[in-house]
This record gives sequence, C-alpha cells and structure tokens, in this order.
Amino acid sequence: MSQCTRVGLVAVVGMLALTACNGSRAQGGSTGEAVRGGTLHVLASTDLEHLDPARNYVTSSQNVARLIYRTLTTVAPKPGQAGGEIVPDLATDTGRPSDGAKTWTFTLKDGVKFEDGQPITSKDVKYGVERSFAPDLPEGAPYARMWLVGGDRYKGPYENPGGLASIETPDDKTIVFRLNRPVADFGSAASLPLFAPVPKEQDTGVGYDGRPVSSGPYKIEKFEPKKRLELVRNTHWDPKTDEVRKGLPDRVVLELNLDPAVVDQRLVAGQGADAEAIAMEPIGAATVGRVVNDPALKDRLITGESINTRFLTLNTRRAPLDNVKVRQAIAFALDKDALRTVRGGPIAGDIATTLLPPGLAGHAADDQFPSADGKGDVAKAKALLAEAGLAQGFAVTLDAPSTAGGKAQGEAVQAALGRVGITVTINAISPSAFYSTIANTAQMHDMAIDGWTPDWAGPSTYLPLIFDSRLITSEGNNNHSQYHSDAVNKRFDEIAALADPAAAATAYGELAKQIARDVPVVPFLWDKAAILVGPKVAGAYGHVAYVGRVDLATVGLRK
Amino acid sequence: MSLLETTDLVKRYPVRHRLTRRRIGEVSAVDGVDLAVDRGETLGLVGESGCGKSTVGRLLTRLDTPTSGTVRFDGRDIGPLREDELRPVRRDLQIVFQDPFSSLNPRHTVRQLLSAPFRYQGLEPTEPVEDLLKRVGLKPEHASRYPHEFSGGQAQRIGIARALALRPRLVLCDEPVSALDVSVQAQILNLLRDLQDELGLSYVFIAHDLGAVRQVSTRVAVMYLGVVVESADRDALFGRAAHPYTHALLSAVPVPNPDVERGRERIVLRGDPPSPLNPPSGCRFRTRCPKAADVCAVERPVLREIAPGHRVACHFPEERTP
Amino acid sequence: MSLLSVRGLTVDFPSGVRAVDGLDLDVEAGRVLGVVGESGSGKSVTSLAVLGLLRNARVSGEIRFAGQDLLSLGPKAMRALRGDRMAMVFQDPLSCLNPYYPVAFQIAEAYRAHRRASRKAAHALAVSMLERVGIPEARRRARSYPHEFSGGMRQRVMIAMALCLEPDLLVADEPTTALDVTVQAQVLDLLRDLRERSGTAIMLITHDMGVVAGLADDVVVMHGGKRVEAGPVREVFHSPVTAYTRGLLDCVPRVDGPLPHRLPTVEVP
Amino acid sequence: MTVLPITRPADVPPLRRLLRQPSAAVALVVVVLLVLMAVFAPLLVWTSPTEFDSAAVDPALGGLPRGAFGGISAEHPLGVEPVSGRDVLARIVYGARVSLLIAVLATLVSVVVGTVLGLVAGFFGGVVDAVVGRLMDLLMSFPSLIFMIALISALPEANREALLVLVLGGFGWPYVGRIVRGQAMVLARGEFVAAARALGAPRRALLLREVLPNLTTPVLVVATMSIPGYIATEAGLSFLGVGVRPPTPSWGQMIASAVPWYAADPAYFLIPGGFLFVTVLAFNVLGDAVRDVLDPRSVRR
Amino acid sequence: MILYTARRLVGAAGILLVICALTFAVFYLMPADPAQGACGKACSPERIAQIRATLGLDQPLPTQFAAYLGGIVAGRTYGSLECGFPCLGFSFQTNQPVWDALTSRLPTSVSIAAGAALLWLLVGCTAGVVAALRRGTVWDRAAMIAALGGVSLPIYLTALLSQYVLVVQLGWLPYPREVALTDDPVGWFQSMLMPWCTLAMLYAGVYARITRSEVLENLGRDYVRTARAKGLPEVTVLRRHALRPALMPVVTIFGMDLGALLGGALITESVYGLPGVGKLAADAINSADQPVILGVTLFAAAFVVLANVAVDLVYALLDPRVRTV
Repeated sequence: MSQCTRVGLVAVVGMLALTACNGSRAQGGSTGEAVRGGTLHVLASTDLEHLDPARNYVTSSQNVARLIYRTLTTVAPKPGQAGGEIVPDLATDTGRPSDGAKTWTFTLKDGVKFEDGQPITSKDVKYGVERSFAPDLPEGAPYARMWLVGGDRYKGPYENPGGLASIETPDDKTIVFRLNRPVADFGSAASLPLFAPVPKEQDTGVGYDGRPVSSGPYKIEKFEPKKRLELVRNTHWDPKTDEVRKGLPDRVVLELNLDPAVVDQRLVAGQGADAEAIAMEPIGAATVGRVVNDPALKDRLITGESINTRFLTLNTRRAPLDNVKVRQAIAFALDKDALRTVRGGPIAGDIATTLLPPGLAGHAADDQFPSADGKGDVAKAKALLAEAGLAQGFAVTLDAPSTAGGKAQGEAVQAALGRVGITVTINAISPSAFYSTIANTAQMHDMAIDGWTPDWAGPSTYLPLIFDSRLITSEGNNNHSQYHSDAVNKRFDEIAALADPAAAATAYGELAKQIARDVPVVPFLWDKAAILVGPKVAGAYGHVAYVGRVDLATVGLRK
Repeated sequence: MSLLETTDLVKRYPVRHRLTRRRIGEVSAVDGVDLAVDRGETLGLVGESGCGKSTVGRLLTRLDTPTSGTVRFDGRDIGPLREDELRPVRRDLQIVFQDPFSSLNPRHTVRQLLSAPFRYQGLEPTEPVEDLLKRVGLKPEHASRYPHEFSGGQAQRIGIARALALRPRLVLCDEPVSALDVSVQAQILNLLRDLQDELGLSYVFIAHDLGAVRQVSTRVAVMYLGVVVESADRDALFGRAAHPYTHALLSAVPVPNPDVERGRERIVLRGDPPSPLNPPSGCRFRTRCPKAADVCAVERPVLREIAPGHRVACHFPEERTP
Repeated sequence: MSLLSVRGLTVDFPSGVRAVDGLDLDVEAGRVLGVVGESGSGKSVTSLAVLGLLRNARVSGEIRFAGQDLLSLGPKAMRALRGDRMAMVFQDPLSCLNPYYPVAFQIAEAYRAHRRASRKAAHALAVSMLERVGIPEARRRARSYPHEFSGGMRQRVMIAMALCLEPDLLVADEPTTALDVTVQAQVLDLLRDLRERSGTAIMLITHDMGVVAGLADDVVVMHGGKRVEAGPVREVFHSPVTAYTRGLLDCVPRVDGPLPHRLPTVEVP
Repeated sequence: MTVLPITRPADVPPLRRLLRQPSAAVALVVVVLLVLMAVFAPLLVWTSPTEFDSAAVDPALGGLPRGAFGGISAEHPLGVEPVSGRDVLARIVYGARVSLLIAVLATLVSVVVGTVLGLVAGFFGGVVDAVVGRLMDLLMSFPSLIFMIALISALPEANREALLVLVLGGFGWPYVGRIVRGQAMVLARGEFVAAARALGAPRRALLLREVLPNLTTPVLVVATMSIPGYIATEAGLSFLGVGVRPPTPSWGQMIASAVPWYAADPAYFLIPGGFLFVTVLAFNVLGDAVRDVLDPRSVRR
Repeated sequence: MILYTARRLVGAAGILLVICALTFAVFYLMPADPAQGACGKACSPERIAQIRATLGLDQPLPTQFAAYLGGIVAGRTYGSLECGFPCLGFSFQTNQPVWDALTSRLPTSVSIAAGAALLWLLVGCTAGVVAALRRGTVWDRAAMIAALGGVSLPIYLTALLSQYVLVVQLGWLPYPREVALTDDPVGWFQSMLMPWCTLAMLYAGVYARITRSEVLENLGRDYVRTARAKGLPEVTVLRRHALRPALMPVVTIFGMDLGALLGGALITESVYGLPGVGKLAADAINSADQPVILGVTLFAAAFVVLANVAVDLVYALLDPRVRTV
C-alpha cells in the first residue's frame, strides 16, 4: 500500500513529473538487439529514498534495488499488464500456502550467492525480514509486521536477538512463514524488498542503507546520496539461477536529483554519454510538444503503463462537503482535462472515470459524472449546489504540495471550482510534510490533491486500505476522505474471505462503483509514463510494477 | 571669589589599540590644573596641540566630566551635576567653537539655530533673532538662510550670537579664530572685545596663537602636556616670561617684520613634545628644556608664585626683567 | 634671467572660476620668494601650475623655468623636470605621504625616478637625506611608516624627499601651517639652513606674514588671483604701497610691540 | 590656513539636479510608470490574472500555448502561461503590485529599524552600541537566503506577503543600521551636538533635532539603493518556492514556473524576466543618481 | 596579534553558536515531524515514539542542542551508530553523515565560487580602473552602464537565458553537470563556464563600481599629487599610489563575498542543477532534513564569519597603520 502512496507522493510532488502506467506496448527506440557490455546511464530527477531492503518502499528505489538484491519472488520482466505477474526469484516457486493460507513455505534455489561468494541461506532471508521490525529502520512495507505471528511485539534483531519464532528455517534452503490470518497473495508480498536476504555479519544497521550487500547482478561501487550511484558487476551472481534479470551493461551509473527539465533536455539532445542514458522519470509537460512534433524523438519515447490513479480527495466529515450532493457537484465541476494538461496532456494518461484503473484486475467501465472532454459539467454542478441550498457558493481549503506541479494542480482545481462559485484557498504544504499532514485528521482540510497505487497489480492493496472507516486513525491515516459506510465495510470483510482471486477482483470492481456514488474522492487521471531513452538504448519498456518506469533489470545497450 | 575656578582638575582617557580595541593605557590629558577666571576678565589659555587646553575647555563647560578635581562656577561645583541640574548653569556658561561650520547644524536655518537656546532651556525668547544678528554684525534677513550660505567669518558670528542669546556671564572661546583668514580673525577678535565691553562678559580664550591671546586676554595661562607651566597677567607673561617653555614659545612666533625676524636671538626647541601616553618623570618639559638638570627628572615642579599674580612651575625660572 | 619667470599666468577651472588672473612673478636663483595671500587668493593654484600638477584646468600665460617654456613642454618632459630640477613641499605632510610605504622607500622612489640607482644605493641616499634634515636615528627610522612620525618629522621627511635630487627650485606650499609654533620654528630653521648650504631657490607660499619676514628675500602679495604688490621683503614690509598689504601686516595680532584696543582691519582692493 | 568649507550645491533643488541626468530621468519615468501600473492594475487589464483559458493552449503538446512567442494574440498581448492559459500581461501587471509592495514595505521596515537602532547605538555608544553591534554582526553573518527559506517554510502560511516583508526587513536592517550607526557616531562627536549640549538640550532633542535630520541623506540613499535588492530577493524567494502563495502572481513565481519551459516557450521566462530586469535596473540607476545628488562624498568625486 | 586573532576566533565561535541555536529553534517551528517523515505512512504512534527516542527527539530541546554541540566538538553516537568528529549528525533522508554530504559537495561549490570570483575580479577591477582613469569618457559611461546592468540581472534570468542561447539554440556548450576537474578538465571547464559567467556578471558590476570610486578617491589624495610632484612615471603613480590603496576595500568586500558565496550559491546551483552546498541546502529545506539544514547553515555561516576574521587580519597585515598600534 504504502508503495503506492509513496509513488503517489513522488509523482504528485515531483516537479511536473508524469507518472504513467497502463498498456505497455510501446517499444520505441528499442529497435536493434541489446548486447552485453557498456555503461548504462540513468538520469533521475528524484532521489533514491532508501536502498536498505528493510526500508525500501518506493517504486523507483525498488526498480534500482532489483539490480542489487534478489527477493523470494519478483514481478515478471514483461511489458504491459503481464508485468504484474509474480514469478519466482530466489525461491523455486511463488510460495506454497498451507493451513488455509496461514502458513507459507519457500525453498531457495541452489547456487545463489552474495557478492562475497557466500551462499545465500534461508537464515539470511529470515534475518532480512526481521530487520524490517527494527525501529531504527522505519519506512518499509508494513506487511511482515501486520501478518506474522508475534509481529506486534517483536522489535527487530537489534533489540530481540533471539529472532522471530514465526519465521522458521528448518534447513538452509527452506523458509516457513506463519501468519496470524489467511493471506491469499502472500506470494505477491514476497516480491517486496524486505524479503531480500541480508547477511547478519555484514549488517551495519542504519548505515546499511548506503551499502547493501549484493545478491543480484550488480554491486555498489560508489554511492553519494542525492548525487550519484555507480553499480558494477557482481561476479558471484550466476545468470543461470536468474530467469528475470538480464544484467546486460557492465556498469550502471545513476545521476540523482537532477533538474527534471535538464534531464529532458539532455535526453532530447542525446549526445555523448547521454546517448546511452535513460530517464528515470517521465518527461515534463514542457517537453511534450518537442517530442510529439519530432518523429526521431517520438521513436525514442517509451510509454509505460501504470496502475496509479490520481484523484481529488474530499473530506466527508467537513461541512458542506459532508453533503453528498455537494460532493457530486464538485465531481461535475472539476475540469479533469485541465488537471491532465498540467501533467502534460494526453501523453500523461487517460482521464479517469473510475477508481480502479483499466490495468488493474476488477476494473469495470463506468462514468457517473460524465462531461464533454472531461472539462466538467458546470450546469449540472450548479443545479446540484442549488439543490443543496448552496447556489451562492462557499469557500473551501485545498491541501496541495508546495511544488510547482502541486501548485499548478491546485490552481487548476481553483479555477475549475471557481466556475460554480466555490472559492478555493490553496494550502501549499512542503512536500516532505504533505502526506503526514493530510494523514492527520486534525490537519487535513476540505480537499487534497491525492492518488493511490496498489503495491502489486491487484485491488486488495487499494480499496480496503483507503475506504475502510475502521482503519481511520488520528495520525498516519490513509482514509483521507474519512469515508464511512457500514455497508462498504461489511463488503470488504466478505471479499477478503473469498478464496478465488478473480472473484474477489470482480467484487472489488462492483464495490468501486458503489463507493464512487458517495464521491469520497474524484478520480481524474489514470497515469501513464512517457519516458525518453537515448538512441543507443535497446530493450527498454515501461514496467507496470514500477509505475511505468523502464525496467532496469532487462534494459541494455545496442552495438 | 572667582566666577569660575578649578582645583586640581584631572582628566584621563583610556587609550585603546587601534585594531583590537583593547585598553592599552591611559592618557592624562589634563593632570592637575588650577585656574581661576574673575568677572569681566579674559583668561587666555595657550599651548601647542595636545597640551590639554581643549580638554580643559570641555571640562569647564561640562561637556566632559572630570576624572577628579573640581570645577566651581559661581561657587558651585558643577563637576558632579546631572545634565538636568546642569541646564540652568548652562545659561550662564556658553561656548564658541573653533570650526563655525561644524558647530552649526547644517540642517537648521539661522533662525532655528538662534532660537534653539531658548527652546532647549524651556524659555521664551528674550531677544528677537534679528536683534541677535545685528548685535554680531549680521543682517536680519540672514535669519532664513542655512549655515553653508555664509562665509567662515559670518558663520562664526552666528556661533557667537548663539552663545550670547541666553546672556551668559562667561563664554568659553575654543580657538574661535584659528579656522579663519587673518583679515577675518581681526574682525572676530574685535567683535569679542566689543561684546565684552558692552555686556560685561568674562571669557576663557583658548588658542595656540599667542598673538591672538595677547590681543584679548587679561590673564594668560600656558599649558604643556596637561599641566599649567606658567600663569600671569598678560603684560607680565608677554614681557617677563619666567618659564623656559613660555620663552621658547614666544621666540618661535614669527613676527611680520624682516628686521626683527632676522636680528633676533631665537630659542629653537629640540625634538617634539613627548607622548602624553608616557609623559616624562619630574618636569614634563625637561626633555626639551635647555636648562634641564638632574633634579628636573626627579621632582615635579609645583606652580609657585614668583611675583604677585605670576606663577610658574619650574625649578629654574628666568629672572630676567625687560 | 630669473630661474622661474611667470608672466600673465591665468588659470581657469571648468566650474568657471578664474583662480589666477594674469599673474606675474619671478624667482631668482638662490633666492627665496614669498607668495602671501589669504585663502582663495590663488597662491596654491599658482604653485601647482608651475609644477604642472593642475588637472582639469586651463592654464594660459607663460611659465619659464631656466629658460624653458613649461606650458609648451610635453607631459614627459615636465615629468623629467618635476622632482629633479624643481620639487615641492606641501602643507599637510600626513596626507601627502603614502601611508602604505616606509618613508625611505618614498624618498628613494623619488630618486630612482630620475637617476639610475640600485635599490640599496637609493635607500642609503634616503637615509643620508633623513639624517641631513635632522631625523634622529635615521637608519632605524628609515623603515618606519609615515604614521609613526610626528607632524614636524613628517615635514622633514617631505623636505628630504624634495631635496634628494638637489633641485634648483623648491616650491613650498604652506610648509609650516599644519605645525605647532615650536616645530614651525624648527622647520623654518631647516629651510633657512638648507638654502644657505645648497643654494636652492625657494618659492614659499604662505598666509603668514611672519614666516615671509623670516625667510623670504622678495615677496609677492596676492589677492583674488591677482598680484597686489611685489618687491623685496624689506621694502614691502616697511613701506607697503597698497592698503591691502598694509592691512594684512597690521591686522595680525602680535606678541610684541604696542597693543591696540581694536585691531585694524583689511581693506579689500 | 586653508579650511575646506562644507560645500553643498543646494542652489539647485535636488530633484532638478536628478533630472538633469538623462539616465536618471528615464529611470524615474520607468519607476513612476511601474508604480502607476501597479496601483491602477485593475483599470489597465480586464482579464483576471487567475482565469484559465484552455482554448489558448494545446493539451496534446503538453499545454504549450497556441501561436508564436508564447501565444501572443490580440486577446493576450503578452501571450499566455503554458498549461493554464492564464494571461501573462494580467499576471505581470498584478505581479508588479506584489513585487513593488513587498520591496517598498521591506525597505520601510529595514529603514525604520535600522535608523532607530543605528542612531541609538551610534549616539550612546557603550553597552547599547555593543549590543546593537553584535546583533548586526550576527544578522550579517547569517547565510540569510538559506535561513530565510528555512524560516519562511517553517512559519505558518498565514500571510506570506507580511511574512516576506518582515523577513526581508529583518535581515536587511543591519545594512541600514551600520551606515546610520557610523554617521550617528561621527555626528554625536560633532561640534554642533556639543553646542546643543552646551545650550542644555535634553538627549531626546539631541537625537531627534540635531542628529536625525543629518541622517536623512544617507538614509534616503540607502533606502533607494536597497529597493532593487529587495525586489530581486523577493523574486528569488518566490523562485525558490517560498514566495507569495498561488494564485497571487509575482514575477519571481512566474519565472520559477517558466524554468521547465525555457526551451519550449522562451517567451514565458523572457517577459517576466525582462520586466524584473528593467525594474531592478531602473531602481538601481535611480538609487545611484540619488546618491550622486545627495551624498556630498560622491559630489566631491 | 596572536591574541587578537584568538579573540576574534572566539568571537566568531560565539556568533556561530548563536546562529546554531537560532537555526535549531527554527527547525522546531517546522510543520514536518522528522520522526513521522522517517517512519512513512504505515506508521503506528509507538513506532514514531521509538524513532523519536533513537534520534533523541524525545529529549528536551536544550538537551538535544547540547548533544548536538557536543557532537560537533567530540563526535557522538546515535543508538548503535558512531558519528565521528566533527559530527553534524546524520541526514534523516539519506542517513549519510552531514559532514560527508557537505564535504562531498564542496568541490562543486568551490569550483563555482573560485572560478566566478577570479572572473569577476579580473573583469570588475579592470573595468573599474579603466573607468576611473578615463573618467567621464565613453569608456567610463559604458563600463558603469554595464555594471549597473549586470547588478540588475537576476541570476536565474541570466542562467536561463544563457542556457537557452548557448546550450539549446547554439549547442556550443553541454548542459552543466558535475564533473571533477581531475577527471575531465575540458568537461569541467565547459560545465562551469556558464555558472561562472552568470555569477561574475552579477558581482563584476559591484566590483567595477567600487574599484572605480576607490581609484578616483585615491587619485584625489594628496599623496598621489606628491607622487606626481616627485616626477614618477604616471604608470608608477597609478600602480603604487592609487591602485594599491584602492584595493584595500576591494579585498575587504571580496573576502566577505567569497565567504557568502561558498556558503550558498543557492540559486546558481539550483538553476544549473549542480550538486553543490547550495543545492544541498535547497533540497534539505524541501525535505525538512533538520540535520542537513543545520549543518549547511552553520557551514555557510562559518565561511562568512571566518571570512570576516580573515579580512580583518589581512587588513591588519596590509595596512601599516593598523599593524603597528
């Protein structure tokens, strides 16, 4: 869940960065065969938040981490929706459930080694998971803590060296997880970085973030946070044990924290070393025009699919937004097209009409607040406001990140709602404080620029997390709209009990329609990622698990 | 009783390092000075730069506070008075400064300048500005002008008019003519003399120009390195100077007469005045004195009377008569 | 022929002020000419004009030095004369000495500008000049900076600097005005002494009639940029022709002689 | 003896002397025009600076303005903002209000605080001077831009304009204070102050009647010279994202939002940038001329 | 002199202490809770409390401040983590020691500052001298107009314009990026050229004006007249007697500017995207990374304060009047 959230954060907050997802057909620029060798450059306008597997919970870092360490399972190295498929990585399969999916067993492959040649054992995986309980190492995915038996009391290996009993390692190849409830898609969760092995002797605590030990094709040669990461081959990685990663370039160099406009311009120019570079983030709106009008550039543009949905959250507890008619009026008044233009226009994605994006299982076509070109239906909105007795309008406050992109989206909302007499004041919040502010029920104002990406390509880490009223907490709250419906809560419990994932997905799709009628959020964009790569790059495609960013594990350079 | 009298007046200033602002010593600018000015009298205070005469002036008018010793004005010690207690005294005790331009606020008109004394004293003007101007030889229409529109001599007249506005009994003139051209000097000196005759003023006239001092003073005190070395009636001092320093001073003044200048025996002192930071022991003049003897280095000569009203601080005063 | 002969000298400033207006004067070799006047009389401007140190001013008339017409000389030739054959001493020795360099350096600099000499030789000469103008411990003091000297000593340094090339003409502009009387007497003595020994002609500019009386052979009285009166000192002082000169002589309060109740004042011509 | 009289060419009024310099006259005209533009903004443009015009931009091209030079047309004489299609002219005109108001008020704050503290420190010396002097040293040693950003982003959003004025003025006053202190120190030792003391003037009168009027010239000069600095700093802060809040337009904010667009739509940064440059230049030229006219030191040169 | 230097350094340390305290205080006004930020979204109150304890955020403010100061002089430990002298803490964002972050960014900032300073000194002082010597001529006027224009050019405008013209349109220069001088001197030069010129343009104007007025002032000094009266060649007069004293105030201002510049070429580095100390500060402020903000502020202030001390000492060394009592 937080994966999405964090993605949402990065995407909303990043200066006019576009996040994209769905429908990865585009192979632009990837004519020619990728060969082994060379140095791949990655130009990133963001930073790698954490490389420590216990803390790594942001898609861009996960994408990079896949080059460095392996997890029990991982996502399939395929473009489009196929990328959502979970495949074995360190383990021989995607996990064997038993005890009604309350016990999960994995067996490690033979011949897997750390960068120093030491074989990877199940104890290293167990230790890696245990680290994610340490308070010193926050920010990681919460699933181990939520689901493992005794996880609520365990404080990590530094404080409880005895380890967590619910993770068993009967031998060096086998690892067994005992859960406190049935979890049907634990195999998907096992693709998260916290299921990567960490050799206990080489654990440097907080410092591990700067130099995690490699189990994958590359190891860290040099890392300067917010500046540069240089990766070189890990000679102890055996390609025969790894069907996912190709490990083509000899070196991978990431330039971090660059200005997004500079990244775009360097890739547009594509000269020198930049010919062998790819962008980490989608192109900015300002670059769209040049790329669209230039066939050579268009050829180098990759459109990756994403399962990220952007929406405007409405606080259902604050008057007059507690009136569903007012919320519906806002849904009609919103100019989704203008909001999309802020993010780059059609290239940045499709105008959203449902909560679940088309790439996600359970998506069902629906549009309860239709308007021409997504520009809003002012007349209907006004009529609804009149019905609610607010024809003269009212004033609200919108929380938005204080970045250029955040402000621009805020202004677009401001201009659109102004058409129906709603005066919007933008409360610009520093990006670092943005999510903790709107996650605080006392601090969240009337509306917020918001969004969600599930942790894996299924709806189970989406709707229940943000619309179950029983999960509302005063701080760290995910139900930003503070939406409450007993009927919906009940339905969540029923769907969770379903054994068949497909049936569950369909049920979530139906439930999404029901929630949409109450308008706790107004979806406006299904992201896509339009990413530029250099002319010498081959085999690049956008990966749905990495919100449409280029799959680093497979990309290579042409001869 | 004298109108103004000082007893053992001492003023020391701390000396700070230029760069570090650290106190590195102390200058005795004034080191035990006794003076007295009687009503209607002009006391000339003469000496070279750095001898402490201007400091004495600031102490007499309480622009500075003495380190020790007393300043009695009309019998009252004004040394320890607070500024508000001093205010009434200031009506009787005024100053004329050296540089007429820097002593007149350039942002004020003559009218403002000349009414300021009354305003600051909280008094109704007793004399129109125009009358004050006329008294010092300026025209009434000058009242609306600013100081920089005047010549040096005229500006000094304004300074004098301001000092006289409150009808003081004593005016301290601190080098009132040394910034002026010779021809203007004479006018100002004449004006001061006329005003004294007219208003019965007492003056303390501080100057380095012995000729000007002789011209206006009734009594003269000579200072050297913070002490008075000789004091006497004007004629006694200029005619029968007893201190070697006074002698040297008088002999050094060039006289506008080629015959006198070429013929006369000149006493040319050697070297420069010592630093007041580290004055010589005993007699302060001994380092440059042609008559210095061993005793001078040991014993500080006291000011003693060698004739009625003629006092000198020297172990070997000149006994010549003209 | 005079060493310096000025005829019809006129100096105009861009502001429209005519500082000197048709001035004639002569300095004879080996003699001292006193130029007296009050402030604004144009005496200092005259001295600067003679040395060719006036900038932004129009100088006309004729200045002949040892037969050469200075106004027609180029800057290079003027520079060669300046400091070498004619030198100058100014009023305020503190501001006229560069605070950043030791005094000996500044003297040696003057010497080396005109004569080929090693640094060392020039320094030695500077030390000997300092000795000659009566600076005690000259060898040690040579390396001191101007601010470490007293006013009188600084003026001695200036004089040493002016005389180090044994000029034919020394222009002294109010050389003692900034000094105390006792020090002034020393400096006047020094000038008198130097002149007797070296035979340098001096053009002495001053407002002090006493200084002129003590040092000058001839005198020119100036007022408003014009020459009011000129002649041998004795003549001019004893029987001044103009009321202005008489006034200037009489208005100065004196330390000797009769004491008038009021001073005579000057009649401006 | 030659005494340099304090000459003050006051025969010609300062304003006329100012206008005699062609550059200063032009600068003054520019400044006056800018001020008029800011004051009468609503009369000059009818378009709202916050109104979106989606017809003026092309979403397919990422919101690039339709038409040449940033979408210059009869409707939008200076073009439109990419993406939103807001009118650039309207934003420039209203932005001038914000930029000028903040700069002028910040100058006012720094001048008032700087003059009062500098005057008191310079006049009284001693402990007061030591305290004020230390405070000024401290503030001038601050990496002020970094600290300003941290401070502004730390403080509540309540009123950004007022906050900017206070922060700019708060960090700016030592530069006024230092000059005033120096002058006050010289003036306090001056003979005309001694003369006033000798006349029995109370301290208040010494400060207000004797010393203060003589500070008007340096204060006026430093005030004029500091306005362009504040305009540029405000724009810089807006540029770095801690300026006035959207949708209030400010020039710095406009330039900041133009950064990603500079290659695609150069007109979008050239127009506000040009206005900013001309404004700062005009104030600089004017400040320079004011100093020449009022500061006797520079007259002498 | 040694005593004086020591005293000045103690004074400087005092100022830094106050700056440190103020910055520390300001950080606690910030809305972002570092513990919450570090914890992420799925975060329980207990977990936040644990993080607070590890970071020492649960201590009273003065205690935290004292611990911080202690770290600077002697190093400290955070839980299991050793932070050696001079410890400015660890970045909340990257866990990198702040000291390492600063020092790794210093070469870029030094490259920018030093090159720009050299350029503006050369251009500014030359223009100032020429303007002073050719006072009132076209040269003078042109130099002064250019100077005023340069001073009035906001950095971000110059930066964008130069980048648009030289990089985008003409392609004469590559996009500035971080290149080590030792790795690729040509690339380093190409990358630095625009930042240098941009900064130099801003400062050169100031220096031209200061130099001009100082030279003019010195040309009017009596000792220059003396030098001419001595018959010195005009070149010597200018060099020795007009320029040298004129450079004193230039040195003073230069020292302070350089100190300030090293501390934060915030806008230049941000616009050109160069990872210097200024960029570090901007990023840290955006992410409410308290230890980094504190570190950069102190670091920058230290440069300013030390530059002040250095300038005074240089002044004392250069000016004989100050040197001897």
